[in-house]
Amino acid sequence: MSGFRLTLKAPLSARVDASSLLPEALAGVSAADVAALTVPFGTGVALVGDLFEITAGSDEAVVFSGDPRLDYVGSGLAAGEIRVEGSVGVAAGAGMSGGRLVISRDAGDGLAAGLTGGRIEVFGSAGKNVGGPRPGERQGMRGGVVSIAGRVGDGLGARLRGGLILVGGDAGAGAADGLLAGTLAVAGRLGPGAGRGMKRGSILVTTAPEALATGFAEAGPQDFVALKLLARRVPELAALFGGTLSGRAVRLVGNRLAGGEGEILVLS
Amino acid sequence: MRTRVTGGRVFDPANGIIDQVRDVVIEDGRIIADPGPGGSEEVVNASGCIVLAGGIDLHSHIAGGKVNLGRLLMNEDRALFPEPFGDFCGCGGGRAAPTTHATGCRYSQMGYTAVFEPAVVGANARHAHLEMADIPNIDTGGFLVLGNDDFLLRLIAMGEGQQAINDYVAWMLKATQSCAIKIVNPGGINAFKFNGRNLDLDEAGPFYELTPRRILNTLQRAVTELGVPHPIHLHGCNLGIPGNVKTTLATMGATEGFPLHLTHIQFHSYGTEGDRHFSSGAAEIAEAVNAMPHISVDVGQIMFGQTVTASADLMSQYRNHNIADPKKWIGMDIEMDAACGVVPFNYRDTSFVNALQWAIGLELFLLIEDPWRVYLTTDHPNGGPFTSYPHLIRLLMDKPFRDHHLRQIHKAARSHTRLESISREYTLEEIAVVTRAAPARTLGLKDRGHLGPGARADVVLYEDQPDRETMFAHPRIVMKDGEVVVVNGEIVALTEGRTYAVHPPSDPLMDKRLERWFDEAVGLKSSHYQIADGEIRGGQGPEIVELKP
Amino acid sequence: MSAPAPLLINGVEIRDSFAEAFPMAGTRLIITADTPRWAHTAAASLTGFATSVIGCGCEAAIEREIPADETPDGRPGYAVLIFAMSLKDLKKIVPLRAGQCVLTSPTSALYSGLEGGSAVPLGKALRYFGDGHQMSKNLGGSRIWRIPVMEGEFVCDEIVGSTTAAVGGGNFLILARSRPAALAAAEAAVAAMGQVRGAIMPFPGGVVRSGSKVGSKYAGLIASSNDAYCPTLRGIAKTALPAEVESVLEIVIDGLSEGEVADSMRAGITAVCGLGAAGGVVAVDAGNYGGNLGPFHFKLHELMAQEAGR
Amino acid sequence: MSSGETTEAGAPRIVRDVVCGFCGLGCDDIEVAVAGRVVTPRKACADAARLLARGDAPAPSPRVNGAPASFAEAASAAAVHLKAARSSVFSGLGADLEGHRRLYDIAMVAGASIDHSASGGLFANLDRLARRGWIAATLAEVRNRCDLLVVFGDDPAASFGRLFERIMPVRKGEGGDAAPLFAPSGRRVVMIGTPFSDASRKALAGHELSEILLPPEQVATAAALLASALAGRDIGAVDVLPGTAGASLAELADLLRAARYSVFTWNAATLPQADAAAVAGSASEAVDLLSPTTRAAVLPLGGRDNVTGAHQLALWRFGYPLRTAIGAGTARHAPDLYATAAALKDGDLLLHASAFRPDPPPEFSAGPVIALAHPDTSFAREPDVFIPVGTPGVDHPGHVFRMDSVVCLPLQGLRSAELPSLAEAASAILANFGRGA
Repeated sequence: MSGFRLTLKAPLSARVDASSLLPEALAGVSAADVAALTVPFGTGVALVGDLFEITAGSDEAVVFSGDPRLDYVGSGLAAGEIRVEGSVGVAAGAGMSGGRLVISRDAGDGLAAGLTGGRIEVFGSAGKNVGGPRPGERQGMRGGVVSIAGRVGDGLGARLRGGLILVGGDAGAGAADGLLAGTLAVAGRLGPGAGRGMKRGSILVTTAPEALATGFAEAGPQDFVALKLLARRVPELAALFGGTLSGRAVRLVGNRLAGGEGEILVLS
Repeated sequence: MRTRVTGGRVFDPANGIIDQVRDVVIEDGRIIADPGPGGSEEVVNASGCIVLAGGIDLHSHIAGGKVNLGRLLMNEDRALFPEPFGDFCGCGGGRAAPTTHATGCRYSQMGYTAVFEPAVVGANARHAHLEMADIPNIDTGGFLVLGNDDFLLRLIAMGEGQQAINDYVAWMLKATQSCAIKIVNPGGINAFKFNGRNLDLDEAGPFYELTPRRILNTLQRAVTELGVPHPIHLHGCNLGIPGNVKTTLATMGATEGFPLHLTHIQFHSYGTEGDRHFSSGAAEIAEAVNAMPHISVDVGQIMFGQTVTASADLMSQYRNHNIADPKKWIGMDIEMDAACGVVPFNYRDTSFVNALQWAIGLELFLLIEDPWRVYLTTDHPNGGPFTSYPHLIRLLMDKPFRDHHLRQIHKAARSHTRLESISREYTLEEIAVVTRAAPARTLGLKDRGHLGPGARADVVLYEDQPDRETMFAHPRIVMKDGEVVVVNGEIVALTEGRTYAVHPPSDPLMDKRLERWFDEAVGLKSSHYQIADGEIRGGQGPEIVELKP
Repeated sequence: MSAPAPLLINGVEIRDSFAEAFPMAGTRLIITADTPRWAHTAAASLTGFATSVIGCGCEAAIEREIPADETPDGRPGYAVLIFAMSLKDLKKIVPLRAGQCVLTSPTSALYSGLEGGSAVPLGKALRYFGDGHQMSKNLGGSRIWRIPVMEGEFVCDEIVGSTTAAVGGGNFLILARSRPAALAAAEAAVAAMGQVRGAIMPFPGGVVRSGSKVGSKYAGLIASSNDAYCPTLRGIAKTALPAEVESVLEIVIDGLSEGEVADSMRAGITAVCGLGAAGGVVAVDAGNYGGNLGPFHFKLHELMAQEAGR
Repeated sequence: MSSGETTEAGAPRIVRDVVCGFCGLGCDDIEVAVAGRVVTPRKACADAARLLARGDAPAPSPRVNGAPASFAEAASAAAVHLKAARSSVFSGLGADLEGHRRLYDIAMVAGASIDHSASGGLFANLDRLARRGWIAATLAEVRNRCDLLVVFGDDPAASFGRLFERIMPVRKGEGGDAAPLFAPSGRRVVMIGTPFSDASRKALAGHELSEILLPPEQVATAAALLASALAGRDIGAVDVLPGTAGASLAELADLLRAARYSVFTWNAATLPQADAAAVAGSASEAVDLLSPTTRAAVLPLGGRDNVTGAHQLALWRFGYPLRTAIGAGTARHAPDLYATAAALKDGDLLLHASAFRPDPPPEFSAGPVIALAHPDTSFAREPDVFIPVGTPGVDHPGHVFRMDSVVCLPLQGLRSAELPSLAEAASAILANFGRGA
């Protein structure tokens, strides 16, 4: 087994950029080699071995004990698996193109920003801007699947261009800002101001959103064959919504202020 | 302290020294006549090396507002090319739009010691100078963009005499601490502000009804009469438009005997032949350049890959913004002076147009016979980042290498270029001319671009290797003003450069006139527009380039 | 060297002949609808007028009915196979038929039934009917299109896979004592062959009476009546029919691969033989062109060797 | 204007053409009277007058832990704290470019994240500018060309007192150099949001003014509708605004198509925070939609306390905007982490730089506070190190960027520099790292 387990020696006193600690980068090196690597720590650097206890893993994965200041975990991941036992900081899985990232508790802001592929599973909650663009980028997440068991903060799926984000709990304000394509599925409540500038794509919810961004129109209820299809083809969606993904939904279309034809499907 | 660089093969074409093994002796930052042995000397062993003067790039967008806009748009490029900072550098990185420190370091790592920002917009000149002051290891200077400024166009349109024009040009050169005049799309940028979308050489522009030809000739006369060493540095009409070869040839013939420098001429050498209505006009252009000794050019070679284009020519950039890659761009109309447009581009060898542009640039390099009138540029970053120069040098020096690359490009483009039939390979002497001696001469920098006594001791030792790309990418030693700043391609010291300017005199009446113009039209005090000597290089002041009598 | 022993199964002579078949490009589509009836209607419409590439541009038929719990959207459905002479033809004919026959049919949806191979456009071509209001979803590994229609939405996969290993023109001839006997044998064969996946019988009800030979005395006609097997032409044309044969029917088979055609032929001939001489079947023969035209030769003796040995 | 010229308590010296670096508009015709330490504004907008005025009080001394200390002691104490910190937060950044350069130098050797107190509006605008871009115009272009100005949000004169006077002068007399040179003297100004203030009506007398009055939270919707109308969509079908606003926007779209050079302006800092980026987006979209047939540009307002300079310098030094952490060989741009409020949650040191105005540092208790700040700053908690610094353009010369990010202006010193400049203070700290300034 070539994986490693990196166990924090103490809670982090400053932010750590863990983007270099990817399974591919650590393949074939010894625990001592890993310990001798440096990572950005605050505005300085620290030896990985000073922050973490490093032991051999039980499989090929890189396993971290989490910390809310452990940033960029799995950022740039292209293959392999990273598991975090605990929470992570910002930008987990940012720019990931493949592989799998599992976080047993919470993720900070910018989870899955610019994701192009792969899977991210968060068993707790996530912060702001899940699946959004990285700074300066035109578009947000473009592919892959992100599932968050708990709630997410504001700005979910801003400029989303593709892929699927599943949220078990509530979503904060301003979801789907400028959403271009792709799918958001929220089992809890959708916060106010969702869908500003939304062009295309779908938001699946089970309860009617309280205050959408101005510019949506209701197209009425419909029996959607596509939902029946997705319920069978996309097991994650079926698991999230269960029986409510029967095909029946009320369709809201928008954002018409942006000439958009995205949809919010309120499942019933 | 005296330093003797000994045992190297010296190429100093400005002084007629070609491939001679001889010593270069340095004292107090300058090269001195060899006093012979004796005294305390530090000896630098140059055996196995080619010894050249420091490289000079006379057209590279390295500082100012549009470069900063480029940086803003190119965060991904910045992240891809990080520049760890240690004891030598500041920090930063990027390739298409590198930070100031990265700019200085990357240039000096290739053996360059002077780089000129060719598009300083008057209103943004102070910013450009602040950036230039922050670029280590290279000397700099700016070319002031005129020819679209409302004050000038008013003067010409109102029929003011040449003297008034000369006074204005002199005033502006000094006010902006620039060392030459650049014209970008004469009258065209201004026309775009009036919603004009095209302006050909003999077409009257909107509002002022002036033709680009008239603007060009007026400013040519001004710089000649003022004695500014570098002739008008012209980015002509119709940049990038298929068929512009006609305009370019007409422009060369329109100079009324005044010298003219045509910049990034590759972008102005396009025909309309073939089923794609895009063809190489390089042969016609080269023939014309060969026949007209008053014309000089720099090529603006394109290199494949990601870059960002930054130009004052908003008319052209607006035309091109739809092919931006990544799809974002910034335009600006600037302060009655000019404009700018910043458009990211990704040149692909799989694109017919890009591939042919690449071939056209090389054709120009190889068909123009006199190396003293052609300067090596990619119009950084417009044709490609300056870090690609060693590759470009090898393309020029190594025919099999060139042919190898020619075979990789778009098939149809290959059949539209005569590149394969051109056997010329640049010699080391010619490289020394196009990257050193010739640009120094046209800029009037008498103590640069050569290794004779009195020259600035910018000396570069390149290990002679068959792979010219490796050779020119990693000099063994680079000395800036006698100080070693690069060893084996790595930065070992940071020095402060200097900034060149020309200060031609102007009639004090022009001060009064411009005070009123700035007060009333611009809404800014002329005194605050003008840049004091003390503002240059953190108080160091400009290095004044001598005027030609 | 002695002549090979005649092969007889249940009194039916299996002639030492072979069916000569051609490579085709083929694919499988799955059509669902709110009810089995409407799923069938769309499938029947899609596969209508698709007996022979000679005149229809393709050959198609329903492959089987699919129970609701096995279809992509959980509604009742049908699988159809469709074959053309080239991939290019297939890519043209599939969206054309899907657009005219499935997009238009109430409650229908259209899905890919075959993965791999060159992609044949479904939604990729049909989406434009949505006039800009169409939506796509790329989930679960494939892209679907939703095209707004008056009744709701037409859902279909973006593409379907294809195979160029498909085989068309597998066949056998039933030589019978009477027309009713020939028809009964053909029906029995079609029923048995319907159980074989990956193969269809594109002619009406799976049966063709107008078996053909290559060419004609009329210029421009590429096929014409198979005079050697026409009972009424005995005496004026060279005949392949013994005196006791009064009627002949043919079954033509297209399959996604050579093996599926063979399986189908075997199932059909076995069923025919099951009726036996007692059922009025005299012999089973096959159509070929001498073996020079099609690369696939389904030799009846080889096909039936196992059956005969039982 | 060297400080040596100042007369001691004699007749006040009148200084004309003073450049103002406070709001970002960069007015350079301010007039003040200077007598000794006393600076009395004579011609300035209310904000500038307040921020330029100086009494006769002597400069306070630096303090370390609340006790007076020498400049060198304070600088050295600051360096000790900086060396010990692992997550320094540089906030405020109200400084001239010289000050910014030295602060960034410290960040490079000591490590720090950088953000400016007025960067909120800047980042709302970058949401459009860095991701998609726009076509902008500088003040003089607007002044001379704009024939139709559309203002989103509040009357900008509240933050930029002389904006309209600067960009929309009415031509006095014919000919000459008087602006506007290329636009009719009666130009059209449309306010979408709150009504024009009386002062603005006065400044804009001679122009055609109109208002589409809406509560602040509907301005972004109106901007989106306007862009929608310019895109050729029937905005009547999306009737989301009260009263006749929708119809007025449709009419405005027609006027914009007919205009020769329209300009869209907004102050991202005063729009509702959630909407500012959307307004910037819609305004830029409007320009994109008009540009194929006519000319148009945006003029984003902002630039308080040289935030534009801090941003420009960060770009050319580090290749990233503000809200970037520098140190250990990398620069990491992460707005989520390094906006001041967020950065302070992880910070173990706060360096507060505010030379233009006595703004107190943000609340922070997780580590030492170093304040390089205006002498009048009142602190809720006494900083560990306080070095009072002069104000650029009052106590010493310097450089600031104007809001349009093109023009960089030289500030001059008005009175005897008893206070160190922020650059000098930062240099003194830097010297403790073995780095010269």
